[in-house]
Amino acid sequence: MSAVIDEVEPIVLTGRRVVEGVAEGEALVTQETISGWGGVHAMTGTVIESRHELKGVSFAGKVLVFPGAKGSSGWSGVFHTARLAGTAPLAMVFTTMTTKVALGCVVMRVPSVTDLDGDPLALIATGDWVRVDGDAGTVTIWKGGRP
Amino acid sequence: MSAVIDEVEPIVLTGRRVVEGVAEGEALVTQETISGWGGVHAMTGTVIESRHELKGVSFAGKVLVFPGAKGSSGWSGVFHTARLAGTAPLAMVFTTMTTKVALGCVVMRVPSVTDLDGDPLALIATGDWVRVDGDAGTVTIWKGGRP
Amino acid sequence: MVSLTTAEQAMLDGEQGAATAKAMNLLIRYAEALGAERFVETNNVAGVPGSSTPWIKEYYKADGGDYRAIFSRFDLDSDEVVDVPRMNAFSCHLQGGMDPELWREQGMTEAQHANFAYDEGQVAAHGIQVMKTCTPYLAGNVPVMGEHCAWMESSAVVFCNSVIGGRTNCEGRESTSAAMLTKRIPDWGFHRDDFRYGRHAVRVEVPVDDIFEWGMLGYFTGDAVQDTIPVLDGAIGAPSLIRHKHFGAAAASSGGVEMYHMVGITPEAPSAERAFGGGKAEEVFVYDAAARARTYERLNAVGDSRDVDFVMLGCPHYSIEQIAQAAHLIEGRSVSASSALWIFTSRAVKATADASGFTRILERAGARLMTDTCSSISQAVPPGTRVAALDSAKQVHYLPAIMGIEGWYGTTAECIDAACTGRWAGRLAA
Amino acid sequence: MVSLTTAEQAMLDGEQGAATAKAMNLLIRYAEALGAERFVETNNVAGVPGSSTPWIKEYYKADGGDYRAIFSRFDLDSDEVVDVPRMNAFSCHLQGGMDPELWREQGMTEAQHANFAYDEGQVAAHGIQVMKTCTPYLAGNVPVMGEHCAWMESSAVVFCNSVIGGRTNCEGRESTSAAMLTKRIPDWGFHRDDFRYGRHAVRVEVPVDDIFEWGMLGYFTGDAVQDTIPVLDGAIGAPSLIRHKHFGAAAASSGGVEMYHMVGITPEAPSAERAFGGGKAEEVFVYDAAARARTYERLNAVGDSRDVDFVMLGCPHYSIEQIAQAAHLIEGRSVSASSALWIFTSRAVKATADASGFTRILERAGARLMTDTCSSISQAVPPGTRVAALDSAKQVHYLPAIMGIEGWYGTTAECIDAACTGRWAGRLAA
Ligand code: F3S
Ligand code: F3S
Repeated sequence: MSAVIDEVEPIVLTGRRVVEGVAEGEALVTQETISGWGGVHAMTGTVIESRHELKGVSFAGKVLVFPGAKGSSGWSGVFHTARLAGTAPLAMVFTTMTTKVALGCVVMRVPSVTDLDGDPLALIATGDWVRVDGDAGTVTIWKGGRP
Repeated sequence: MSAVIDEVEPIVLTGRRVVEGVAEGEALVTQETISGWGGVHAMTGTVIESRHELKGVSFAGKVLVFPGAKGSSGWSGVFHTARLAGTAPLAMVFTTMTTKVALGCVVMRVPSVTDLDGDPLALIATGDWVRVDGDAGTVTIWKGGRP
Repeated sequence: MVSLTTAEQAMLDGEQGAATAKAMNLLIRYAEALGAERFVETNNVAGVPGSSTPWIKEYYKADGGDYRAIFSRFDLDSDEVVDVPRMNAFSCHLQGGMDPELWREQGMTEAQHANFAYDEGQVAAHGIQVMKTCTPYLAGNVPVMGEHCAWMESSAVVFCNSVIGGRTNCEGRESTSAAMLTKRIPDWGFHRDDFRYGRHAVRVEVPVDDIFEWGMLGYFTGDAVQDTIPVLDGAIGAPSLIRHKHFGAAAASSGGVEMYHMVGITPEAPSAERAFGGGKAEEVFVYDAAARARTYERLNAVGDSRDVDFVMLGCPHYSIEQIAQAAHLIEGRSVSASSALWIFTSRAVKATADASGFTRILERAGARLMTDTCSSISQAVPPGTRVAALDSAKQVHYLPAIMGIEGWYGTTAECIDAACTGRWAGRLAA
Repeated sequence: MVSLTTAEQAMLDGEQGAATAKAMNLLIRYAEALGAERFVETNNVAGVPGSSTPWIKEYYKADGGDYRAIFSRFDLDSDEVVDVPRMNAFSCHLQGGMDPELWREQGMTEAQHANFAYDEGQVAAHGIQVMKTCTPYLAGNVPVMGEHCAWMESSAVVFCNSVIGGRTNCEGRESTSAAMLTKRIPDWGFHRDDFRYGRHAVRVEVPVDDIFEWGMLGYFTGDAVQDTIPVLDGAIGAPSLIRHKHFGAAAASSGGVEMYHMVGITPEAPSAERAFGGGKAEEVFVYDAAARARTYERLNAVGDSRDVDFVMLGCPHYSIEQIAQAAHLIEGRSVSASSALWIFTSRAVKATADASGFTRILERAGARLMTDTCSSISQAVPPGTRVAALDSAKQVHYLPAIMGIEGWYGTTAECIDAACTGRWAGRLAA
């Protein structure tokens, strides 16, 4: 019985709005920061950095959960282009604020939150179902997939 | 009697060698620093700076007694050119060391001293006879002219 | 909530026209994303305003596909197309996509060149300085200590913060384009004193004395501290611009270093204590002979064949001093038939190289002095390139990965030897 | 007695050839004149190596009258002529005597131009960077904090010491030429910490906010402190390169300021206490509204007729930002038939001005963008010039005196208005 309830009761994390709006979908989680220019192929939304744990994986249509941005100042430009190409994530959840990731979220125009009261990188696994509420600054997690 | 002795007994100041050699001649004294580029006409050795107390006066063949150099970094070049033009002073006595005046004395190749144990600007008047001994670092002053 | 001054509110309300209003709107969204509480004024902005690939122009075809459309829709992230006036801030364009003359040699098509020439004409027409370099500080844009800037280009950002004591975050294309109109950027991060203190220490125990060694130390440092601020101390030799340039670019690429302190060397680090802002190093990393050897190995991990068919120098863009040195090293020799030597710089520095005879010496030896771009940015290497030799840790970090080739890291002299012999003979001197 | 390292002794003994031995000999004489105890190493030298007037070439006719003769006999102050090799230090040539293209317009003869072109070819052939500017820091030679330099040009020296935290005395032609070969300069003056502390204080009580105001403050400061080091504090607005450039040039010309501190602004003045090295101000000068008005009067003391027939901008050489501003101010207008507008910059900055379309805008308006020199250095003004308008306190200090003309000091906008109307309408805004 209790196991069933655990699966149904979602985890709710509260943090700070980065970009407004609400979206939900399947999580794609990485413990590694992501490079924009030279790290992502915007046309497909695929991570291309050699040795990255997401190498070859596309974030298109996913809720991207990651520590934050690294690399060139072309970060926002690459993710902006991904939006135009239709390969942007549905929403973004991250832990370390930088100018790169802030501007990238803004021009991608997807619901984004940070500064959560629990570690999203530990609490969310790839495949979990996640709702990101940028207006409220919350993340709701259904472990194991769509509830 | 004593007046005669005073006139005969020269004043000797001791300081530091800037450039070696010994020369003597009539003093030309100014309380004002001298500009090289824009302040001196090298071909005649004449001070040309407007409002300078030596304006229109040439230092050629004189013992120049002055506080030091000011103005453009072309100082040494101008005094060096004066040497070529035959309009350099016979010797230099000054009170404030700067790179401009040091280099100027070196390339003018005239006996020069500074750091004297008495103020040459107070003790020497234009027309006094002065021997500058760069080797010993001394200045010998005969008030009122050639002894 | 970011608070606005009267002037900022007026810009948002359209008093300076629609484009500036859109720019202010974007910057407010950006400031709120960051959690900034206000803006700082800036009059020094470096970005890539309105320059775009044919793909982006095509995407905005319905909006006209021209500079106006791209600047409105992409740079300002506006839903409508607005007239784009002359920029208000002192604004310059960083590196671009091809050499304005040698683009054919770089493998560009007529269509690509036409796109490039159109954008450049528009950049100029909007009052933006066409510097076309990742080293604006070598081309006439030198910030001063304490000056608030809004710069893109990680190697330029780290130079501005660390070496000059200027203040900039690593901005993006949209924020710099918006700042060119508004002269505003969020007051966050490196604009604020308490963000600029060191967090980790790096103790340098082997002498670090030329761009090759400074580059390795930078690569080690970025790897160690990631994107935090390191405070370096120890056996660091006399600083110079080109040493800092290679160090910072390397640290920004192996980690994400946007500012560093070197005790007694950089302007905000007269002492370790001041560099740490009174705090303590969270962690201490040691750069000793073993760390140096490991860094060298890592930088040369993608080198295998010693038959070098391409040598690229000028990452970050070469200074006139480095061009002089390269000319000196190659004078009387020539580039091997099996290799090529491309050197990148800015147009401003090239003007001095031309006047100083260095361009001619390089060309006589079979090398090319190119401007505006680099092999990584333009993905341009001579046809058939398989193995490159590089004197930049940043370039060896990026180029082989981007182009799928091998790469060697070495001294400038080793690279020029490789260009002249076609063989890599670099090694780590003890 | 100056002590020599083994390497320095070897240079003196001729191990690097006769020219380097002569250079070392001259530097030793210079060091002893100064009372220096040792040399510092430098790899950043800016001078005017070997460039000379026809008179000097004629003087050394018996020695060949060529570059070799002048460099040996004049630059190295050698009694014999020696072979002059490529320079060893990173060396650049500062401003020269004429524009390489517009020299006819500057009133130069064919013979003068031939002399100029010969010297420039020799400078390049000796591995010296042909920068031809009083602002090397805007043309790709940017020292870093703590770097030992050997620079001529008072406005560049004060910039290097104060704004960058580099270390240079105001060197002369002979010492810089010798340093280019030896990479040595006496360890005296600004190379040493205790020489760099402030001596007098300047309290700024009126807001100082653009190059016009910074220029006036500089002129006041030099007049007040003469050649000592001032520490400024108070209502000084946000710093930028061009503000510092105009301040320093003005202070160097009215006094002989070779270094200044601005509290919280320049790199060696994080606090007044540190700027004074723990000491106290010998004297405190106050820059208030009355001092500002007096300074304005002094700068305009040689202006009488309001019919302006010449406007000269670019002292120190204009930055690309200033050229952009001038182009913006004049676009759509044109220079009056009774006036002329010459703007001076470096070749490097002009390359960016060309690419950015500013040169074309200026030329269309009837202005000329010139390089290498300025009216004071080359004593070149348009024929018949009687009254000049200038936005540089340094230039208004020198040009009217040198050319025997009247001069007005004002803002850049007032100067450009004067060029377009032929009338001076400048005034001191409250
Ligand atoms: S733009 Fe510049 S910093 Fe290197 S990667 Fe290219 S040369
Ligand atoms: S050389 Fe330069 S500093 Fe002024 S006097 Fe001439 S423009």
